[in-house]
Amino acid sequence: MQPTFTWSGVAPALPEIYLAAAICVLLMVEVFFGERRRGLTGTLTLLAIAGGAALTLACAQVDARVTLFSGMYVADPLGTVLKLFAFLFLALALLYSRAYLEQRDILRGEFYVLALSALLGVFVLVSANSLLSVYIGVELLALSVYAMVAFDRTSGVAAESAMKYFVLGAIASGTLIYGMSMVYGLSGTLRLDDLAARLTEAPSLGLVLGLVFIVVAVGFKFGAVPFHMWLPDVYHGAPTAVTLFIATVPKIAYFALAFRLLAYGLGGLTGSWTQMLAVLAVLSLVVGTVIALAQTNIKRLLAYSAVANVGFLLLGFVAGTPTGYGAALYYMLAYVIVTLAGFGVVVVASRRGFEADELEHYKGFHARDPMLALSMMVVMFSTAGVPPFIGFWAKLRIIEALWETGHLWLVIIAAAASVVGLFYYLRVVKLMYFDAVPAGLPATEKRTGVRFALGLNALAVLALGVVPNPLLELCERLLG
Amino acid sequence: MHTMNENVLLAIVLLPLVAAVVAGLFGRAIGRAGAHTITIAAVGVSCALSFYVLWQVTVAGVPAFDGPAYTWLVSDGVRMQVGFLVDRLTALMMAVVTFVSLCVHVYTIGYMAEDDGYQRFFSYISLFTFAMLMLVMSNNFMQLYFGWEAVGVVSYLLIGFWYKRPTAIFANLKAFLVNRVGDFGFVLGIAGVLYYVGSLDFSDAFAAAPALAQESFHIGQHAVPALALICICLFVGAMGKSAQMPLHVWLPDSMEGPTPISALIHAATMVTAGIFMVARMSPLFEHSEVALSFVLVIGATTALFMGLLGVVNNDIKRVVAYSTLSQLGYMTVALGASAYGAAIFHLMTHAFFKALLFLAAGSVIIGMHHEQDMRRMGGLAKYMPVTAVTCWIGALALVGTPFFSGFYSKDAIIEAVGESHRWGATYAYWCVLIGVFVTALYTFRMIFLTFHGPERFRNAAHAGHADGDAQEEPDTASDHGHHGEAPHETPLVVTGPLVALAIPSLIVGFFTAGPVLFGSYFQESIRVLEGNDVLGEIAREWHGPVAFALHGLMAPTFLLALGGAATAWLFFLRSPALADGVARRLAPLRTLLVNKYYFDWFNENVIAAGARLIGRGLWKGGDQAVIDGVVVDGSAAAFDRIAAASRFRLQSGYLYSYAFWMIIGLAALLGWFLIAG
Amino acid sequence: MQGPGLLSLLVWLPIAGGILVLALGEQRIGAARWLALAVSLATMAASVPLYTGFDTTTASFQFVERLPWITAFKAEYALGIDGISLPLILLTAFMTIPVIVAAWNVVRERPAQYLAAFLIMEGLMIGVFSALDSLLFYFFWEAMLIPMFLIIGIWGGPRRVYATLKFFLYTFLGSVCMLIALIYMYVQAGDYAIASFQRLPLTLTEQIWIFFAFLLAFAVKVPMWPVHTWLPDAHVEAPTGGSVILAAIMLKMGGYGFLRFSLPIAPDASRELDWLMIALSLIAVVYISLVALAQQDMKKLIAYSSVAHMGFVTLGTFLAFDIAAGTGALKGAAMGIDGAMVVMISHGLVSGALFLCVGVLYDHVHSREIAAYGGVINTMPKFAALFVLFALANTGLPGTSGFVGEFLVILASFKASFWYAFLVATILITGAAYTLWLIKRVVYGPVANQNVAALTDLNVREFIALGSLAILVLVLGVWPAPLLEVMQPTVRQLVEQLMISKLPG
Amino acid sequence: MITLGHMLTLSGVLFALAVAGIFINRKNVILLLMCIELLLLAANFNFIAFSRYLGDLDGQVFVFFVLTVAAAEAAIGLAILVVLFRQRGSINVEDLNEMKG
Repeated sequence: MQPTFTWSGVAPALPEIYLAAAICVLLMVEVFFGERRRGLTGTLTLLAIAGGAALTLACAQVDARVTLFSGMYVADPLGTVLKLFAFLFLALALLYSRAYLEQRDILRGEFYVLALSALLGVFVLVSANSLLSVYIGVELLALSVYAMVAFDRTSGVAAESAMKYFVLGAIASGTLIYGMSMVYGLSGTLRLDDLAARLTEAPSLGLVLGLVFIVVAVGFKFGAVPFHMWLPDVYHGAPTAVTLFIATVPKIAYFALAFRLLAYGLGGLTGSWTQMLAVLAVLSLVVGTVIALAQTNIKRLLAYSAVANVGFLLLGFVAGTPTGYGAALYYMLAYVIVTLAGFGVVVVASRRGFEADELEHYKGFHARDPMLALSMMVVMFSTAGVPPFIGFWAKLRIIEALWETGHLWLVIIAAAASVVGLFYYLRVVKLMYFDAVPAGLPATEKRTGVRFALGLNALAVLALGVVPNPLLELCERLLG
Repeated sequence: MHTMNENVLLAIVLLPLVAAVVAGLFGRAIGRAGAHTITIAAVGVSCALSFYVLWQVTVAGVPAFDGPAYTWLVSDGVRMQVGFLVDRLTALMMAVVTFVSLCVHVYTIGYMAEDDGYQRFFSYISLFTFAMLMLVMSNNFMQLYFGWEAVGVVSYLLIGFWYKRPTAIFANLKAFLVNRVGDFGFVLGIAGVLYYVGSLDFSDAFAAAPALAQESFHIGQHAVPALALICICLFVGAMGKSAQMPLHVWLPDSMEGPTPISALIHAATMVTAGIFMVARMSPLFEHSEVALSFVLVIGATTALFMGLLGVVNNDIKRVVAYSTLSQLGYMTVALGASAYGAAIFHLMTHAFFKALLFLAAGSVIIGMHHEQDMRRMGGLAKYMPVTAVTCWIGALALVGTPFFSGFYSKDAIIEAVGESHRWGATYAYWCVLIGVFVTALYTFRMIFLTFHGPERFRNAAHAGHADGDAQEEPDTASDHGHHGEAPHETPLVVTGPLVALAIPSLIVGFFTAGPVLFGSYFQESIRVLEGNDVLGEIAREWHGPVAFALHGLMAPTFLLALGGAATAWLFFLRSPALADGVARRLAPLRTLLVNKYYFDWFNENVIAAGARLIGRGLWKGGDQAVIDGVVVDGSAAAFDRIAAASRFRLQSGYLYSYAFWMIIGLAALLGWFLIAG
Repeated sequence: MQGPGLLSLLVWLPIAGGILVLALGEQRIGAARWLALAVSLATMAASVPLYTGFDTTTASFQFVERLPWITAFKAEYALGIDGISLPLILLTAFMTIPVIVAAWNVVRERPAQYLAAFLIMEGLMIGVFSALDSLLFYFFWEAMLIPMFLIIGIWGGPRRVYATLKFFLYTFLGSVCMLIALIYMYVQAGDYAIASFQRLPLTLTEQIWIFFAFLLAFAVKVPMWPVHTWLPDAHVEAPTGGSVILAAIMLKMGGYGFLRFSLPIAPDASRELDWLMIALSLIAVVYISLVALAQQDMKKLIAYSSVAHMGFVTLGTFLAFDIAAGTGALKGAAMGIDGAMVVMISHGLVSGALFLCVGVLYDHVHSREIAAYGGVINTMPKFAALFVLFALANTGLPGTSGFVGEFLVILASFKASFWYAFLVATILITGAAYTLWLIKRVVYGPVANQNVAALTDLNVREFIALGSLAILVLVLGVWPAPLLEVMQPTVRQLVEQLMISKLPG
Repeated sequence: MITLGHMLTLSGVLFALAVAGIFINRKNVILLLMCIELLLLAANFNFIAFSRYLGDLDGQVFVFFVLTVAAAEAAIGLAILVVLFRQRGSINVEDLNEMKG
């Protein structure tokens, strides 16, 4: 066939194209004005994000499913929504972390450039319709994130965690493409829709083994046990601003990865990969919950809580039904919204030369900064899955999906895990509200803009908990 | 008029309540005078009305009243109401209760004159009158239980009236708890009635009684006659209220309360609630031989053995209290012998002369500046003649001297028991006979020690007061600080009621014995089956009070009484040394009696202490050690330990171990699916 | 689809008020106090029409409101009341007032937040009692834990952290089990309406599982032996208001849950397992009463007495089957449930009042040890009178509300078995023992120490708080008819419902 | 005659070697980077083999991408390595355990 370039042939991919362009522009800006005008890049980035969001809306796919670039790229409602959320979350993350970066003299344009390229990776993944584009997306995202983790060149732990992340991540992407190669070899196509079409009859063993490699890679990206080892160290070691980013935006990409690759592309193998994910999910729930009990560093605590939450999220996929995927999507969005607020508080509470990352630092937090403490409490109760917060509905959704598919034991384990988990979330609240303030803690960030955004974020956690319908409806529509 | 006016009945009940509320809540506002005026007025009116009602049912021949006042609640088709059943039995009780209560009210003016809880006290006794009236006038079990508990709680408040006295607040707790043991049985009985009859109204229950006698009730495997179970349960309640062994322990201690209370509650009214209740329930009890035998034996035992205790006690009020116990035993025996009439009759006469004795004792106590120990009295007759004379009358009535009221009632009981052929009747008969001797013994011991013989109050009058009354009752102590002085006769408000009570104690028996005992006074209100009508038997030899009394002079009972009196005279007046000698010879018996058969010891050291011990064990062992220690905190600790232990094993920090785990995971999954195929 | 009405007002007015109080903050505490009082009074006033407008002839739900809430899984914002929930709502609306009055100037630390917490909780609790959609019910049920968690944790005593964590984890564990059951039934029924759960046919195995799931949730709340140990700690450490609400209302939610969920949804399982429930209830009555006897701490003692009295509730609730089996008719089966309901209301008033009394003492002497008192009556006659009254009510004295329910339950239990009646009636003795022994040691006797000597009698504020309760206790004891009249149709219908097996075939 | 089977076995062996290398080597981080390259090569080998076997170019295209990415990866890896060496003065794997638990 004769490839012909037409405008309509690329229009749906405008967001990505725009983003790539924006990255280049920002690089130039940084090179020419960066030294003189600190923060200029940051502002521009936020503008760029706003523009991008608008553009994405403009060329949004309402209900059509369009593939371009000879089937490498797909644009559909799910993609649009995920991209919009990605924009939103990134904007918030950058907003929260600005002061933090400033105080550590790492408020450099490269940071934003890296963040945006990571975002581009997210977008590619979200719209991937071929093993190749999946791989490209994964790597684009991963490489940018490695760099971000090591961004603070004065920090040893950051470098260490970056190295760990890098090596393990490389292994993961190795397994990923190894698995892809087998799938490709045994199915004869890289296109996900073709895969979905071809893998209908009982899968061959080789295919399943290839699947194992892919699932391992997916598990690693999510941070599912036993592929989670990087997660606590990276969350802990990376500058909190970066942790904030890692803990939120990429989750969208990972969801897309799991959905596009497993649920859609390899949908024919659902029977197999649900079993694998079930094991990973249970392990994640148990290990994440139990180990978190012993943590003394809030970043690590939230890291292990992330592991436990990943377990929950994966359970949504384990259900293997549209409801399950919808639940997983909702869970992912809810988790990211909550986590943004959580790490947001940690970031805002940190000052020059002081990382507010030990649990000790949160003793009597309520007395020091009621508003932040309140936000943190909301975060804790929400993650614990207590109504009236959004986290409750997320868990409810997952358990519904599991009940519908009759996974009694998974339901029980999930419930047990959330009960045990409650304990360490309550512990944080206890520190903030029931304990006395230790001396010598610096005041928290006072910039109204950030605090306002943070407050809105926390409020959203509550509001979406009291009126959960819109978001739930949305997820239903997209995947239900 | 041909019907009873419900409003009159309501007034009788409610007036004391209103008075109590006013005196209680606004005591400070209306002042002492206000308090006693309003309460006495209220009780006086309801007393007058009670006599009016009595006149109605007896003379005017107005039919008995049985109707609801208002519906308390309706649950599951069972309608529980507050209502009145006023027949001759009730009317008699109402009269007795209100009259005695009135006397006590008046008497209190003098007795509590210096007490700063004056208004509170009047409020309590009016409240008590209300509760008692609710009890006797009720026409259903719910209200009966209400009155039952209400008198209990008021007695709780009254015994603990001097709340600063450790002994008093111990006594009132004890009284309430022991009564609760009785109520425990009582409520089970009521539940049984509801279960079998389906209604709590007396009328329904009585109607169902004959049928009920055939029913049997399965507790576990073995069947129990339902009626017997119900009646015994109800009687357990009576044992509590009427202080029958072994639930008698609260009554002697309750003497910690002010004397009017001892008179009002523990002689005339509250303790007779049980007697009244059984008489009221006669239609039920009559159908259960088992229950009646039970009643008979318990009563007889109490009658004799409680009397014995009176012989060794030195506190004048406690002696009277023990005599009350023993007399209650007599009444119970009568009930057990189906001589309900005799029981009620004795109840009435006893109410008068026992209230008299208590008030006399109280009068003595006032005269002796709140001294209660008889060993520090003696020869008081010439200092307080009125008290002495009235007390003598009471005593003679108590021991059953012919022509005195007590004689008719008591003799009737003894003969009735003699006539009865019920199981246990023989035992009961001997008990009551010996009881007569014992009664005379302790009664005259009290009389002689108090009013006659050497005056022992001059020396060491203070010794008795070292027991700290001073700080327990600042008011009275401050006023009676002057000890060692000659005791004085008490004022009119005190002696007045004595006289007022002495007269009925003297004559009431003579005039009412005929109708109440052997006549058809009670008509339908008391039901006796053909075979059981012992009083009917005696009635054949009944030729009027005089003949009965003359015949009584010959009877063995009177001789026994004389014997008792003589012994008392010999030991306690003639030659006290002899008494000590006998006491020494019968040392073991004496210790047994002094320790009141070790009932209190048992209750305090076995039951109460045991319960506390078990409770502590369950608390420390069950709740704290097992449930909390092992399960709750235990599981939490376990999780922490697991977390702390596995933390560094899993996450060693070494890159290669991380990689290793990943590979293990990969290999495991691969292996799994290779094997699974 | 009826729009929002009175019930929504009752739920959201206190919550909004609470948020306002929070907004006023500690700086304008004076205004905050009055606002809080006004809101609680307004809520009480708003709850009166519920009673006056209540139709006692029908068992169906009244004042119903339905709004779509979550279309994704057909959960509705549905409120409504029947004879079971109405009294509890009135109780809730009333009890918040004394709490706020009692806290007036006693709570020094962050008073505005304290008051706000109680107002918000009031709204949530009313929500629990009026929710017709099980998900909405669960929503309120759980949300309520958060303010209580904070109340105990922030304003509590020395071991408050342990107590409040224990409280939260205990209840959360139970609740999660309930949630799982709810979701399971949703999957069967297709929506979350309680009514459709009650209609849902379930096999015996399913019912038994569901029953146990509910049992955990409700038994913890009630609390039943052996999951009661959170209560003494929570009560002891909680501030006065916390103890009051905890005892007066939160415990009732367990009993309410049994009546609203366990019995009608799993009638056959209830029939199968009523022996277990009865056994646990009797243990609660006997065992816990003995434990209460051994307490040295006033609040602990009252807490244990609460557990014992709630034993009456669970017993009365589950008597129906035995009675029906014994008498072969529904006759008398309802009496137990009537009794249970009355015990709940009465215990709400009495235990609340007792905790207020202890609070009054604690505010002056700052000790809950019984040994630290003695002869209080000498310095606080008014207080002593009320305290004794409530204590007697706690011992089930006729004429007080405490008597009505216990009497009914005992009568009903005799119909089931003599031994049930025998065991449960022991509380007449033990209950009197621990309560009046407490009175003897605290109220009566000579003045024990200078702390007691320094006590001053109730001020107007406290007197109003306690006096109003005293009046209610007496009125309810002398004339309980209206209360039972309200419950009658609902209870009857419930009992009939119980006797219809859900099992297929 | 070399069949697909041989190819796959070889790539499998390569993969195994790479993995083993990663967790057996406890000395030098650089070695890790090399192992990673090996890992990617194993995958590439597969792709090529399959693409030839299937007679379909996509696989080989994929390989080009992988190679490119590998290059970028190496770059980043070395950059991190440099930072790490600046901070710790060592690139010994054993020293990378400040964060654990």
